[in-house]
Amino acid sequence: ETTLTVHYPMPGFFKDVMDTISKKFMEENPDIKIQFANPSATYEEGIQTIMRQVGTSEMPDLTFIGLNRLRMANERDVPVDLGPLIAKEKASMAEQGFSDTILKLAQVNGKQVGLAFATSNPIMYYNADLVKAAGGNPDQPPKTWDEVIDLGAKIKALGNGVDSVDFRWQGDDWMFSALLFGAGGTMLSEDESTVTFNGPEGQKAMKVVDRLVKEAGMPVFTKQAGEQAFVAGKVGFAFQTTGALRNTIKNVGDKFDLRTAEIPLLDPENGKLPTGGNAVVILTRDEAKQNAAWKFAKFAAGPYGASVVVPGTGYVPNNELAATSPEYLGAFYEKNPLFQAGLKQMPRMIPWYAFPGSNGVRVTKTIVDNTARVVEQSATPEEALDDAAKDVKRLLPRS
Amino acid sequence: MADMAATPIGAVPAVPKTPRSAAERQEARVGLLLSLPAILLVFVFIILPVAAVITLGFTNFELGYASFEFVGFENYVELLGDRTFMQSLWNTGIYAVIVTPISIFMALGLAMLIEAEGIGRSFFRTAYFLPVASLLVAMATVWQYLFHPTIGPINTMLAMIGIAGPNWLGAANTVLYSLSIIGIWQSVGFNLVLFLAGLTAIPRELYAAAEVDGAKTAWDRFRLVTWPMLGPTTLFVTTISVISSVKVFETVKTLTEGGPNKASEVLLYTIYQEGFVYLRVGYASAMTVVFLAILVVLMFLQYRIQDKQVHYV
Amino acid sequence: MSALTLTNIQKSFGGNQILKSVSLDAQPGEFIALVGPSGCGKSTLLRILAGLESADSGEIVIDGRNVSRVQAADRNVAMVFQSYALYPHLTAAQNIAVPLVMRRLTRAQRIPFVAPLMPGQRKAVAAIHRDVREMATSLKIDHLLDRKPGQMSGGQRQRVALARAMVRRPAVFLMDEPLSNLDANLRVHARGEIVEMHRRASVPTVYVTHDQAEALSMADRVAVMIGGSLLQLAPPQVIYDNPQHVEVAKFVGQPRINLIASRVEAKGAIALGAERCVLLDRALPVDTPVTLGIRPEFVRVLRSGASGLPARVERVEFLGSEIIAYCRLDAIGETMIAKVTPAEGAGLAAGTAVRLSTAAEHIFVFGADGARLAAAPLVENPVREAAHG
Amino acid sequence: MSALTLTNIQKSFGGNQILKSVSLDAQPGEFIALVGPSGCGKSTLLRILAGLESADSGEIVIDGRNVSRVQAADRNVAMVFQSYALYPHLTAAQNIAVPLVMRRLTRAQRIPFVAPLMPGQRKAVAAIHRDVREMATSLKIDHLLDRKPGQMSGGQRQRVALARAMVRRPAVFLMDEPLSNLDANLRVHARGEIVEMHRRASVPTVYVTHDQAEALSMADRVAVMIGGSLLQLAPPQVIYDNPQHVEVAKFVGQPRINLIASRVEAKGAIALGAERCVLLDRALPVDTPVTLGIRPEFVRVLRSGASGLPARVERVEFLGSEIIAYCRLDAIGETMIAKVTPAEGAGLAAGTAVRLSTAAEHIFVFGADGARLAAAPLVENPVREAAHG
Amino acid sequence: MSQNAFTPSMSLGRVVRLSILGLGALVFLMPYIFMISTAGKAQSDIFTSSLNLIPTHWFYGENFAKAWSRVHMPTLLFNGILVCLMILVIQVVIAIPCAYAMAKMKFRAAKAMMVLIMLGLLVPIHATALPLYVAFDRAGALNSYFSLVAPFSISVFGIFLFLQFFRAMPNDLIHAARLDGMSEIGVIARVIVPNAWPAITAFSIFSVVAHWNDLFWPLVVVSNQAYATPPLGLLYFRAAEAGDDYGALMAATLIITSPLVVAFLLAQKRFVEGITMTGLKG
Ligand SMILES: Nc1ncnc2c1ncn2[C@@H]1O[C@H](COP(=O)(O)OP(=O)(O)OP(=O)(O)O)[C@@H](O)[C@H]1O
Ligand SMILES: Nc1ncnc2c1ncn2[C@@H]1O[C@H](COP(=O)(O)OP(=O)(O)OP(=O)(O)O)[C@@H](O)[C@H]1O
Ligand SMILES: O=P(O)(O)OC[C@H](O)CO
Ligand SMILES: [Mg+2]
Ligand SMILES: [Mg+2]
Repeated sequence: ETTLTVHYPMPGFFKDVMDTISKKFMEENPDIKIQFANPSATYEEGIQTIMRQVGTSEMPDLTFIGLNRLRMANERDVPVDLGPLIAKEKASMAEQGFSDTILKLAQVNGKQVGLAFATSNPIMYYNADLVKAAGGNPDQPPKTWDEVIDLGAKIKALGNGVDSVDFRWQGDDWMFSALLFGAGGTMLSEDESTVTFNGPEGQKAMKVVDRLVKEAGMPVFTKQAGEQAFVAGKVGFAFQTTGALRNTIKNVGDKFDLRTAEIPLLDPENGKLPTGGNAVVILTRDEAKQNAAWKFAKFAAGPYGASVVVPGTGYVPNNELAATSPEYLGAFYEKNPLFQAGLKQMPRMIPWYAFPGSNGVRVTKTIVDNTARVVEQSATPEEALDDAAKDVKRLLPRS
Repeated sequence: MADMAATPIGAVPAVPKTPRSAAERQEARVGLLLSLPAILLVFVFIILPVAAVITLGFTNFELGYASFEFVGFENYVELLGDRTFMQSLWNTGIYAVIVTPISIFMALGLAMLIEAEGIGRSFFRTAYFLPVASLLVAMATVWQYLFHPTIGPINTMLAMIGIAGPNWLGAANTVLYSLSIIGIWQSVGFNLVLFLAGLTAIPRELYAAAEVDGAKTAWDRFRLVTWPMLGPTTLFVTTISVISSVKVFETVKTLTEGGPNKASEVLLYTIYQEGFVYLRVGYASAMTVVFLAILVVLMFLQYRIQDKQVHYV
Repeated sequence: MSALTLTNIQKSFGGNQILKSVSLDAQPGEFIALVGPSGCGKSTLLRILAGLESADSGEIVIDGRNVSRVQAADRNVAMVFQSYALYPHLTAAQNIAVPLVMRRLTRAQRIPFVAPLMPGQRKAVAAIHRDVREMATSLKIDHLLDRKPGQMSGGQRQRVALARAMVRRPAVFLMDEPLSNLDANLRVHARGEIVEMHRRASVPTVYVTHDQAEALSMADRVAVMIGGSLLQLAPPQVIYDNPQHVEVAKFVGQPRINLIASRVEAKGAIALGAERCVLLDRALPVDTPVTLGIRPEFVRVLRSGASGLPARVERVEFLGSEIIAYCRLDAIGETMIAKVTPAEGAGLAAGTAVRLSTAAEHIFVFGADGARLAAAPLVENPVREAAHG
Repeated sequence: MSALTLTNIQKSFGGNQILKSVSLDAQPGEFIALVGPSGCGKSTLLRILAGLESADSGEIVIDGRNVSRVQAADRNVAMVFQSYALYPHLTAAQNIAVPLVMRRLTRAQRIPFVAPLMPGQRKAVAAIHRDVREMATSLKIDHLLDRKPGQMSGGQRQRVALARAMVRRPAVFLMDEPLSNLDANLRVHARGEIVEMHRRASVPTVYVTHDQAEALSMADRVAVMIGGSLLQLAPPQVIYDNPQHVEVAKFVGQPRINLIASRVEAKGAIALGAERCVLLDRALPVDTPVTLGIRPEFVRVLRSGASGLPARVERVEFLGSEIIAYCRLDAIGETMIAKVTPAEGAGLAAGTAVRLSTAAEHIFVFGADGARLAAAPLVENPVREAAHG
Repeated sequence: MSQNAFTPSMSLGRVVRLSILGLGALVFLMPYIFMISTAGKAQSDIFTSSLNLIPTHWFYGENFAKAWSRVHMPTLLFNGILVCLMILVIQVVIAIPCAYAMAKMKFRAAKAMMVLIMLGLLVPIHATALPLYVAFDRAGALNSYFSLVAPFSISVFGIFLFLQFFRAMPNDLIHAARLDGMSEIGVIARVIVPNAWPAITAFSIFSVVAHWNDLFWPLVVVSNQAYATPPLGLLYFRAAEAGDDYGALMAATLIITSPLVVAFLLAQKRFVEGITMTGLKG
């Protein structure tokens, strides 16, 4: 019998999911026992816990790492390369729904460091009651940022403490990526030697943020404040991860008519969206354990896992089989239209860009801080982007 | 051998003098033995780790990498040009300058009111102490809501009297003050209890003397008796308050993460961020050393200035 | 006109009546000592007088003004506390200046830093400095003016406390056991100083003590308070020589007065031991219990002879200028204390058989309720001769 | 053999020599009072004796055993502290039992809960209970055994402290001002109790006090210590009547002895005021300064007549059984204190002109170094008659 | 402030005083009031634009049940109590002899100790966490009660507090004990400790409050849930992305905080006495 220690972040989301999956897994694999390490509150805390534990007896056998932190983990040689394991069962992998696109989400420089477990993309949440009150048609949600800004301004004008938009720019560069990728832009050049996010696409992206503030009166929310205001029915539109859907539904209850829609793209043709979420990563170097861990990783990231994660949270399926097979989620999506926005955006999902070098996290912080200046209106979009670019350039590895 | 056993004054017979008597050495030995466990533990859990931090400050150690190199004062040089660090130094200073005096004077005022009041002492004592016993992980959520710019109770109430409340935690120009309010909320109870104790120890007769001497108003009696007599308590409270306000961390971590745009970056948070999020332990250690040095200097100065004025014997 | 009059002051603390209708008056410049055992209510009375405590009923008139409802700060009384209650953070000079500062300077003139800008402040402050120095000089503490209380001895502190109280020439001067924290030698010395100071200032003074020697030696009149009632208010000599209550006799006098139980015999005669010695002025029923009081200095110790009450010395205390002999009466088993000179007491030792006698005119008679009963020596009776030995 | 011998004890605190080679011995069962002004080193000496402080040099022998290097717990001395130092958390019975428990029970027998299982524990504990009760009964505190110190009066605490010290029959018994926290009446009473107890236990005792009355009345011998030196060790009467040093004379006696400066005249005669009165046994050079000492009770106050030194009464203190008159000598301006009976003192008041005289045999002469100089009354000289007045 | 003799029992001053105190208490308790109210609300009731403290739907049962079932509350509480108790006992056992020696015995190291103590007061655990973590790992001591307790076995604050208290204890009491035949350990156990209860209580409150609520250190050294302390348990109610399960979070907080409140209520009288006698007084 093998015992696997599993560590995961954000228990508020994943505790029940993990419990269900591990229970089912142990039923199917009676010779493997799953035990959970203390979970971490956030991705950041998760990764630092792992970093600390690397090489110690406390290191878990598996963990779940935010997709944008995989690169950093890999630089420190934390994850086990899954390539050889996949190569062994190439055929059955595809059968189980692990398409190449999906495998790619958890690759760093071509190395398979994990399997995407829960994946998300940014969507638009809106308060249909407010939209209606402002003269909009809730059944025809805005398709462009111009429409959002327009309708947002009208909602703001309703007064009574109502705000137009909560664009979730805090914390990391994910939502900025959504605008940037949506405009067809990239963070760095192909060879990762020059900063490109301050190019024309980036300018357009940041301009949206600026206009949201200027024209639609978006206030400076902290993460929680925005969340709270939206579920209280005081905000027209919220742009954030689809992963928050289940909780939002619960928090809103029947206070208002909650709807979701696809997020507007600056380039509706070629626009892409970053993939949020996390991947299951194998840490153990013990051969016997690695086999068991691989079984669990496949199970968690496989169709069964997805069928538990998706309804329980709001993440989109990380597994093509799960998404389409009626055995898993087919019927679910029909009955739950709110979940469909994320599903529809799946084809646009590309990896959440992770910066090279040891300063990756600091780079994202720089972008967030400069976005904050725009939201606070203490800098123009150009200034903010240029400053950010300058700083980021310094933080990138000198090649 | 009767009445004249008394030796004449000044006649000192030459008796060999034992250098440090056996009894004294015995006492010193027992004293050392009794404090030995404490000395050892201080050494193991405070001195050694601090020494390790100082050593790490001269390396480029990063979490996750197995090896590191000594880089001399490179980290310290980098610190000088680190805008984030400077900002967080400044923010910490502002925070301490707000929280320390307010929490001290508020606690003093409340303590005097409670002391003067016969009824409900233990209720008030508990009510004001409760925040000290609060779990910040959970309280952060509550404060987040209370401070909410639109639906928060504070701004709702302000709106009722026609004031547009600020964006407490969201705006760069108010975030530090909002955190200070929470800091005050947390520390008043602690100081209050210390002041209550100090007040009960003031001899009643001094107030009687003050009244007879013509101190007619409560303020006169406060100036003449209460304030000076509380000197040692105030010194202690100030010490503890300064230390704890410079050590502010949890509220920043749970509520603002240093934002918006570094407006609430404080020293301990910056150190945490460098060490545990950016994983640059060497650099974070250098920051820690600077942080400790600042604390030591502060305490030294404070004692120098206040100690003399406070002890009257 | 009295400088101070208390009328029917009553005070209870939570149901306990501490002061039972106390009345007292002081003439201008009079020094009244208020004595009584611990807990009898002396401090309470003084605090009521000062306005630090309020009476349940009764009236206080100072210099013709009814101050019963006036706040302490406005009564113009000064008080010296048992613990001195000096402000530990202020120097002696500052301590002494406090009452002047509080009374002579306006609030604005007291604000730190700003005060010197106020009109008249400099002049007022200079006057205060002058008065403080003058007071200090007259109490010989001018060399201590810059010290804080923590750096002074008990005696020095006590003088600073006196100076603080005196400096503003109060209408009434109150002292609550100001000497009880001093050691014996210093106490005797300080006694003299206070009397001296009082004579110079000539302010009516109420002086609380539980030391009867202090009261007798210092006061113009002594008020003996026991259990919340004033039992006697009279000049020291009267208190000592003519106590009106057994408690007064017991409390005043060192060593304590000898008290012997007895009973009224026929015609109001009373016997000490077997021998009748005094005759009551007003005859009481036979067998009424009474108490006889004889001060130790009037007990004579006879080594031989047949007269006097037979007794045995239990213990002898040598006190230098006098000797105290504790003797147990053979007949009734009670102890009589005799105070004799070293010459008279030479050779007395535990176990010595002696006879004790006293002059009948030195015997006090107290009734069962403690009140003094007027009595005269039984002159016509041979017993008296016998008692005389 | 002495029960206790101290030889050449010296002690300094940070350069200050507090004890300057003190030697002292006590016979079995002897009661020695150690007196001296505050700060003279009494407590320090006692603490060295107890082993709570170590001497810089010198030797301590108890019952023939040199204990100089033995720690306090092993010296078998008992001590009563000024503050009583009772354990506040233990009842009187437990307090008294502590020294027995610590000495009679083994470590194992003292462990809570487990102890009763230890062999012999029950019996030992029962014996302790018995001894404690016996001790308590003999000090009349058996009704207090269940009270804690906080629930007792000062006198009761003092008795418990005595009981705790006595219960284990120590080799030496030390008391450091055990009565100084009691009020005057209680103090006199407690004095008797301690003497009584000492008589019964008959353990050599060193009793520290700064109250000379206590020392004189209680001790077999009194040791007077001033400034770290033992000036005289002698029975009370000798100390009082025959002081060997001016400081001893000054310290012992209440009110204080009168000291008048004078000079040696021709043939060793010495004058008091204008009249020569005593003759030194050993003639000193003319003009050597000396000090004359006269106890207040030997000063006679004459209202009329031409003999005696003319003086003016400054102040009169009435003390009930005696009167103290403070008189300023007209000639030399110094104050002489006279202690007289109320009868003699009747009518004396501030300002009265009087003449003071004394019998020459009551005059002590001290040299410039303070040591007593042997002297005899100038009998053949008419001055003496004059002085008798 | 001395009660003025002439104020009737319910004067204007008193009304003002009581209102200030009451209002202040209300403000200070506001977060708690909100917490209690939230613990009884359904998730969708919590963030609304209207301010109502009384839950519309009575959800206390559900939230407390969730708080109780989602994490293993008995384990958490047991661990919390065990860890706090062990820390407290060790701190007291180590600090008391040391403070006693420093207060009442002469030895040369005492001065240096004082400096160490002041330094110790200044060093936050955040600063030394990493070296300590590495050391614990090398010792194979992570994930154990030992690792949770050991760094706090020495409380310089405790030594400081006891030192002040012992200084005020009469020397004679200790001398009497020595004369009665006690060793120094005997003096501590039989005389000092029984008379230091107020100080010990005061210190206990400070210590227990601090360690019961500590999240930082347990997070560092504990990954095995068997050793989780109450604040670690609270993490299960938190989701960084989109809102916590507020009702359950508040219910769990209430469960975890209430032992402290009860303890404080029981101890507060001694607590205040304790500090009064530690020489921190005026
Ligand atoms: N504030 C109070 N509340 C309740 N009882 C009090 C108060 N003040 C004094 N007492 C009680 O009143 C009685 C008299 O107290 P007071 O202080 O006047 O005595 P005292 O004669 O000054 O005694 P001492 O000589 O010991 O100073 C005492 O029994 C005391 O306990
Ligand atoms: N531990 C010490 N360190 C320094 N000086 C001390 C110490 N103990 C006592 N002294 C000094 O030694 C002198 C003698 O002190 P000691 O306590 O023996 O006097 P004492 O005769 O008992 O006085 P008192 O009658 O006031 O009790 C004093 O001046 C005191 O200040
Ligand atoms: O919750 P996820 O995994 O979708 O993460 C998305 C980003 O972190 C949101 O800012
Ligand atoms: Mg009194
Ligand atoms: Mg002494």
